[in-house]
Amino acid sequence: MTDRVLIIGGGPAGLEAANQLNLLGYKPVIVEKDDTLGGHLAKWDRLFPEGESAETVLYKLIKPVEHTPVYLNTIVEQADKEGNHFRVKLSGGKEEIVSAILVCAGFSLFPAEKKEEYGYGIYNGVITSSDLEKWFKTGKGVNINNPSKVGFVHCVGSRDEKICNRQCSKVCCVTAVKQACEIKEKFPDSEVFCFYMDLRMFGRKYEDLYLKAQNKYRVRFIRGRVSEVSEDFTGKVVIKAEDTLSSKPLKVSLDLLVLMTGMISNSSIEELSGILSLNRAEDGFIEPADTITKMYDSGKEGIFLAGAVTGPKTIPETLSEARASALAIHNYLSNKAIQ
Amino acid sequence: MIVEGKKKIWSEYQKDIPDDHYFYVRSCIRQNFFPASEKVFLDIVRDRLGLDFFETPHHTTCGGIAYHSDSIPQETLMTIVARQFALMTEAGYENYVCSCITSFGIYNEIINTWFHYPELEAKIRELLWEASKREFKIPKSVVHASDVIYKLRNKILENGKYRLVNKNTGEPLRVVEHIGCHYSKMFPSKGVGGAEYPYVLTGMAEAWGGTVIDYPERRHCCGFGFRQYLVQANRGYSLSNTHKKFESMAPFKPDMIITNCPGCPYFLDRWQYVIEELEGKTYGADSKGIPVFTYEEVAGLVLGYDPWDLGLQMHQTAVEPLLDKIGITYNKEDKYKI
Amino acid sequence: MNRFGYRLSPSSQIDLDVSDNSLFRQILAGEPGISTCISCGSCVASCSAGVFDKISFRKALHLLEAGMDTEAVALLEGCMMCGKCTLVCPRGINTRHAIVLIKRKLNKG
Amino acid sequence: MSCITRCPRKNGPGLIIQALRNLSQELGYFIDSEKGRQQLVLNRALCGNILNYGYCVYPRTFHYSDHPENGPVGKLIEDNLEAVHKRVGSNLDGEGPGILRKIPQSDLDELKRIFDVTGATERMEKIETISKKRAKELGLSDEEYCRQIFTINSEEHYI
Repeated sequence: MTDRVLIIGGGPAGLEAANQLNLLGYKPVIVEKDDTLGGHLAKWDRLFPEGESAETVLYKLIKPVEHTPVYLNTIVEQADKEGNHFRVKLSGGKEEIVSAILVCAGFSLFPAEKKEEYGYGIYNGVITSSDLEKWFKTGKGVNINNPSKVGFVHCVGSRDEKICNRQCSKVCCVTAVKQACEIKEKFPDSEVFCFYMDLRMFGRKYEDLYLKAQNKYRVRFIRGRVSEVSEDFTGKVVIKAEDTLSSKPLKVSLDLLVLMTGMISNSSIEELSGILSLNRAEDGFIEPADTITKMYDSGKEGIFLAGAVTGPKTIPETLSEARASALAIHNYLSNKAIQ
Repeated sequence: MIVEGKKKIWSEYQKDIPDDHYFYVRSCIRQNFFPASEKVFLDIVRDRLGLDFFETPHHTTCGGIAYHSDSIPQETLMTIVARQFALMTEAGYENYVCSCITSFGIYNEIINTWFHYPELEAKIRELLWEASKREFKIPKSVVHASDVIYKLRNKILENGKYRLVNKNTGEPLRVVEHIGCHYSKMFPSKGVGGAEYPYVLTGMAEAWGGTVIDYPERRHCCGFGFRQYLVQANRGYSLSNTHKKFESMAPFKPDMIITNCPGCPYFLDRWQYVIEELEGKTYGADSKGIPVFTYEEVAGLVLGYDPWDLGLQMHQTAVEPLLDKIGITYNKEDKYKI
Repeated sequence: MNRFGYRLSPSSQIDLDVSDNSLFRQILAGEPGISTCISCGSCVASCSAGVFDKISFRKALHLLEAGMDTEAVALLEGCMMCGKCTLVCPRGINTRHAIVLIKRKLNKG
Repeated sequence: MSCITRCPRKNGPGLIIQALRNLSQELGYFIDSEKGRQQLVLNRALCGNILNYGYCVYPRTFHYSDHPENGPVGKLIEDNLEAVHKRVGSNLDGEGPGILRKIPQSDLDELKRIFDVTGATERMEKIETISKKRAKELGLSDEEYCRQIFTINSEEHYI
């Protein structure tokens, strides 16, 4: 009975699970399809609600697993159950024999160009929240110089049946308010607008962030989904919405428009769920055995789940799920050892 | 503006437009206000390019304007359309091409409704049989006449005599393209280029040497709105929509407007006249108004037709400034010679 | 009416590029709390004059912020200054003070 | 129908409004609103054109006096209708296919039967009877009533 455990995905979920499995005496192996660990967290600058540095959080997750074997730029090609083990073929001709598999494939950001009417990739002043985060972090990617009017569009690729994602992605509202404050911090004279349908500030201290955005930073919240984006003669981005609270159509031209792209199922999950014959729901996320009491259980013996692969999550929730799955794997392997 | 972004979207909406053997039906409004456009269309496809476009004298209106003005119930509209399809089936055709955008929206809406509610289709078949003893097949493909000209745009260029280029400066003409709302807003996949950045007219304008302007109110309706125009009391709403578009496109100084719907060229043209009368305001580079064309008229100009054979004398906003810019030879006296 | 029998209808669209919300900013300076309004409607629900008059402090704030001062003030004419809205405001805004500022600004203006 | 492109729940707001308008005609409520009363002149113009000529819009019933926005060119066209259409290649009131051809009576009869079997005729008659009743209540002749509903706009939408 080997104590090697395969972890698919080197994001926050995979890293934390590996750390816990090490502490429980197992030998986790991380398989990551990109060339770096950390997933989206590695590309983020600051985290809500209190603006903690993403880099510090990433360091806290990577440091404990620096000796854990990791396959970068690698994906799972095949996995066959052989008795109590799995023979897993990895890209690049490698192979692993493991006694359990933990799927932490995470999520993909909604490709903003799919929402054609917002003109991402067509009008220069339109960027996404991840573009902005990267700019805050590295100053690279998009060029932002002293915008006087900035707009944030909530629910881009979420709660929208036109692009087949009816779900709410949970974290974009609070991220938009965070970024709105960061923009006002950096450009104090700018005027910032947030176009929302329902401001879902569900977590602790999120409401404080919202209140600060209102009275300290005077961010202007307009309740109305943006219907269309275009570009005027001077190159400014012109947006149309309805201020539903005064039931009047509204128009404003901005220097910068940030699209809060939502979370959709990871682009590689279709293939992976086929290889591991996981149960994939209509919205693309993996369906756990029981969404209340067994979020970690994939319903297939020896295969476990953690993180945003089963739906939008915040990082604290992802880390908790990673620990829960590590414990579930420990219980599973201990029972196996007794039999 | 990053054009690659648009190109990527255009590539996702590759609509299948049959090459030949079409059953052609006319548009009520265009026959009234742009008759020459329909004549030029058949002239190009039949006489110049030798394609098979059949027209039966027995076809009628599709009833679209009455339907959108709530004058006839949906079943009546569907049965009239079923009759049109029956005429096509009897003539042995499968490809249906209509000259009117409102009709194009009606045909797509009905076929899609029947797809979701087969029992409604069955009821309409009975009603048609009861009324006219006819049976019909749903066309294999329904396209709009502008799709056909779009597909032939390069052939037209090859036979072309003029291009949408300013003769003196050599600069491409600045073209505003206005797409009829019912072309792809209801069913994006039914329009070349989708609903947000339709390519059917842009493709023509660019192929013939022009450059297309993207202004904030590009996607806004021309204001026809059926009951908004037909009843005089409501026409203020229709006028205001066109006014909103012209105020938005004015800074871009367009040379011409190309349209593919029956109503838009009439309204974008006539409302300029009314805005000048009421507000004393004109648009266009030399504020003599921005001439508005149907796509067949523009195709005709490129091919070297005489402007007065194209029916340009039926426009209110003067077309001569545009003809001079391109360098098209015409003689003024013939304009209103009947 | 002109010979055509119809005229341009004014657009009801709020254009934030041109709308002048200086009155709103003056009231904001006097009562900063109004920036934290979350449009929950408690004030309107509890308003004593609410059932007899189309009064709405919530909507008035919105219209003020969009620069539509006359429509906004029209919604406050019926206010009897009883202060019940201040009692219920979940953001602790001194709504009555804001209404006083609005009315004072307008009588002087 | 620009609303259909944008609804994130795949609804058709324009179609809902159309259904409500049809319902208000079925139940007779249309007569109580300024825009609703206009249905009479719409029916007469459009259904008249369809049943008599086979077109939704027909040049001989499109009078410059009702459409001054057609401009001086429109007046010229109206005054020389046959000649202008001949010049641009129409087949105005002619036999066989072509622009504005005379649609054979047999086809018009079929349209009439379609109107009868699908409820359009019944709908037109309902609008006529209710409208005539209202005109009488207002003490207006049919012509005066039609002129009023065709031209009056209370502009309360303008705020």
